[in-house]
Amino acid sequence: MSTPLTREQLARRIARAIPDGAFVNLGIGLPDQIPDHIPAGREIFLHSENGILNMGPRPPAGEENWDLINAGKQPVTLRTGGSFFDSSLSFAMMRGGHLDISVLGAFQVSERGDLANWSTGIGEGVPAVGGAMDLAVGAREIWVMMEHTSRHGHARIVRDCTYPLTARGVVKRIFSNLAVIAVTADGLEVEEILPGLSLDALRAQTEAPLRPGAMRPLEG
Amino acid sequence: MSTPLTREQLARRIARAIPDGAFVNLGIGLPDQIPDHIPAGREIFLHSENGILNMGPRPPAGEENWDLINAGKQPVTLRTGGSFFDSSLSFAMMRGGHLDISVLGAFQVSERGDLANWSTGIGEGVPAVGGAMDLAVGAREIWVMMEHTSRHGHARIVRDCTYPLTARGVVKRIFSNLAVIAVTADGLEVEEILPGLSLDALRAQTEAPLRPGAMRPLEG
Amino acid sequence: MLDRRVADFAQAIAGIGDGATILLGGFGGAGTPLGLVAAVHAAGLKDLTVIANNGGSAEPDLSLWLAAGQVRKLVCSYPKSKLNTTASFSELYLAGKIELELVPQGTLVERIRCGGAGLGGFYTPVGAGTALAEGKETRMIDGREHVLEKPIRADVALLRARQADRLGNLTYNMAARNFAPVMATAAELVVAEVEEFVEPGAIDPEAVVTPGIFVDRVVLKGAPR
Amino acid sequence: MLDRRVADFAQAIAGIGDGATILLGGFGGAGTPLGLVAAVHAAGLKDLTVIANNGGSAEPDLSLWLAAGQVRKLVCSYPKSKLNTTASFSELYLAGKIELELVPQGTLVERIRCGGAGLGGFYTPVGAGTALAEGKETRMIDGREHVLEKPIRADVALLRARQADRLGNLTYNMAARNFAPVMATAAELVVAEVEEFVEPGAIDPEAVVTPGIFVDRVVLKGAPR
Repeated sequence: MSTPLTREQLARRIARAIPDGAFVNLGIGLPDQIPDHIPAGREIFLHSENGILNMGPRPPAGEENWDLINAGKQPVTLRTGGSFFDSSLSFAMMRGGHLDISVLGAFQVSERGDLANWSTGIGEGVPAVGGAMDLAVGAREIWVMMEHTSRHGHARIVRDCTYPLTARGVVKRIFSNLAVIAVTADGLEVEEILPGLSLDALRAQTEAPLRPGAMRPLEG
Repeated sequence: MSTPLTREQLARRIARAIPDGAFVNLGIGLPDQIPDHIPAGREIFLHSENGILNMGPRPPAGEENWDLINAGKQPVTLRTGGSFFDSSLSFAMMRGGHLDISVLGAFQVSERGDLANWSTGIGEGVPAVGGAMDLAVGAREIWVMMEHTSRHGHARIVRDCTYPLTARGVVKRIFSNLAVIAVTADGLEVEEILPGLSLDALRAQTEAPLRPGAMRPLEG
Repeated sequence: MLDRRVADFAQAIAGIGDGATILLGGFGGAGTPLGLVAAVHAAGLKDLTVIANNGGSAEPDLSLWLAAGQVRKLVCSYPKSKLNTTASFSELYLAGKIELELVPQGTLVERIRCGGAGLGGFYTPVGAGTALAEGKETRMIDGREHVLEKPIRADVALLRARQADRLGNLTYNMAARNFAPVMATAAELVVAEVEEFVEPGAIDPEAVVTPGIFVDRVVLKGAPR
Repeated sequence: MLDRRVADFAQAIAGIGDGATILLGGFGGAGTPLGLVAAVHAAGLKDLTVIANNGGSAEPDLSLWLAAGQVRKLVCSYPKSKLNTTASFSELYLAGKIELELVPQGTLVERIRCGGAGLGGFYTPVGAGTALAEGKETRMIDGREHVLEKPIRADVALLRARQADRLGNLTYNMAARNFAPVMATAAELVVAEVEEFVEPGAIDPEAVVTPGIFVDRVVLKGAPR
């Protein structure tokens, strides 16, 4: 069996899935790495919810401008043809369905596409939501990028989220380090699976029922 | 008795009442003439609901720009320090209470400050409201500029508007060709009256009850 | 490479069908996309629902569609015009040949913004207690009556702008801006007729009014019909 | 002659009292008006309700007020910060010394816009079915659950901008724009700390982001404290 995808391989897999010309918002955390892997010749437009469209990579050291940061508060650049706007228009872009894809990290995804990615529940200290709920409701397609199971080996693809919900029924596709899974009206369908990993072995690490779909080999 | 104010004199009276530095929207029709009479040295900022702040006078013939028109679709100019914005922000300025004064024409005003200025009722043909209702609800002070009675001699300051309402309880002050009347919690109060015109004679042309207030002479 | 530019008006309006709901930019003549209006007229599209601030004038604007009987319903704040000449909105309306939904101007633009911003509705004090609130849900908020207004979205937005780059970033010309930036957010297909094409980056990123994400096609004002 | 410019930070914050509700601009460090924050800190204002996207960091930002016990309540989307150092929001919150109203970021800015635009509330799909909608009225609209959200207005807005003229027209600097143009519409007293004063007309009328009608005072970033 192949080893599970590294984070970099997973970022590369997702980068390949983003079509040319797409407007995309990448959540804070894991999805950060995706832009480094966009295939050559493909033009992707990155949105940042603090009011940037066509965001570019981090500038070289010493050239940071702290008025030009992304939603994770890291310095970025603006690509030619980019624009700045206020938070109101920025969130109108999301909620209004103007973004093609949003790629988010997650703690849990349910078989119906419910998403839990903002809080691990009561007792964790200070709650904070940022733009997580807005993003989850807004883009035309919500993709989740996550490790298939938690650090402690618990399933993250579940029948019902036990963590506080971010939004109900929004996730369209899950990219994990073991599989690519589509959320359909009939439940979860395995589109890609790690070469050499059996469907039963994948099911053993997944709480929600999985149906075999295309079952193509997952490549990083 | 002095003759009733001409339209020009009425415009001059209102122009004097607008404080220095005020942000003002002037309705289409009678209020159009007010800017010509702003006292020297006073700076007034005119708002036009189609997205202009600090609007200037009509340009000389031959210099009209048909992308720079006022709400009455007449060519205007932009004064130094003016700005353009979309209709959404323009109406937010109104409804949000950011304009100091709006001076509107009217068919009728009630003793409680109800305003009827957009329609003379069913059977008049095609209805049209434009920004009338937005303006009537929005500015901090709504002033009405009108002839005291209709062309047919009917009272326009009434107990209850018989024409379709524009907004309820919004008018603060009525400037007519006979008097300046404040709308107070206790009803209508005559602040200024045409020299030589008795309160009883004014009452005879007014359906709503009038209380004497300062009763200063009305001067054009 | 993303390129929103199209070469002629036929391409600019391609795919718009009979029965379409169209957001039409402009306040009076300022901001009306006359080339796009002419193209839709020439295409003979029928049964249109048009959302626009005005009801057409003596110009070859919405009046063209009205005269040709292309419009089923108008959603509008000010359908009257002193400049109406032939087969005007007034004639059609009084003859019962067109439906009218009259909306206060600020409520009209706010309803379009509401649609474009993915919201479900809003409460406004404008119109409360008037004939234009009849049949609408109302609610007292902080002692003041408010009317519940619903979002407006459309199949198409036809707009006029000043500059566009290939990404669809737009600027406008003075008071011709009016409804356009909001209408650009609220339609499935957004087409702008522009005075000038510029290179990406030529518009200051701080001065882009409509970011290209909202725009599908841009066509030069002088392009072939 | 209208002149919004004030000479120092004491004048900039004059009249703000204990118990004030303050809209504080900025997203992370971008757009936080550090001079105004320092002035409010130095003035020792107490019992403040602060509406801001973030809860302060290691910078001399909102953290200053939090450490000095000046804040009674925070309305915020992201109060946590990895950069929190001393007497952070987290400490106060976990000790029960501060009240928190957590609001999704897009809903936060929309509520402020709603207040500034004179509307009574709006329905949004964001937050529906989550803990942040608990206790809020909901409604099905087109088959989708929506939450009723209320407008936010404040006594004061403290903002950072790039350029200002004497009329209060403002431009911003890149992503430091964020909440400021909306916050400028929703407070009784709007104060902007700016990098530069310019003559009226120096800012392109098409590129004014916040028209001066919304602004009460502007102060230079480097003005005397």
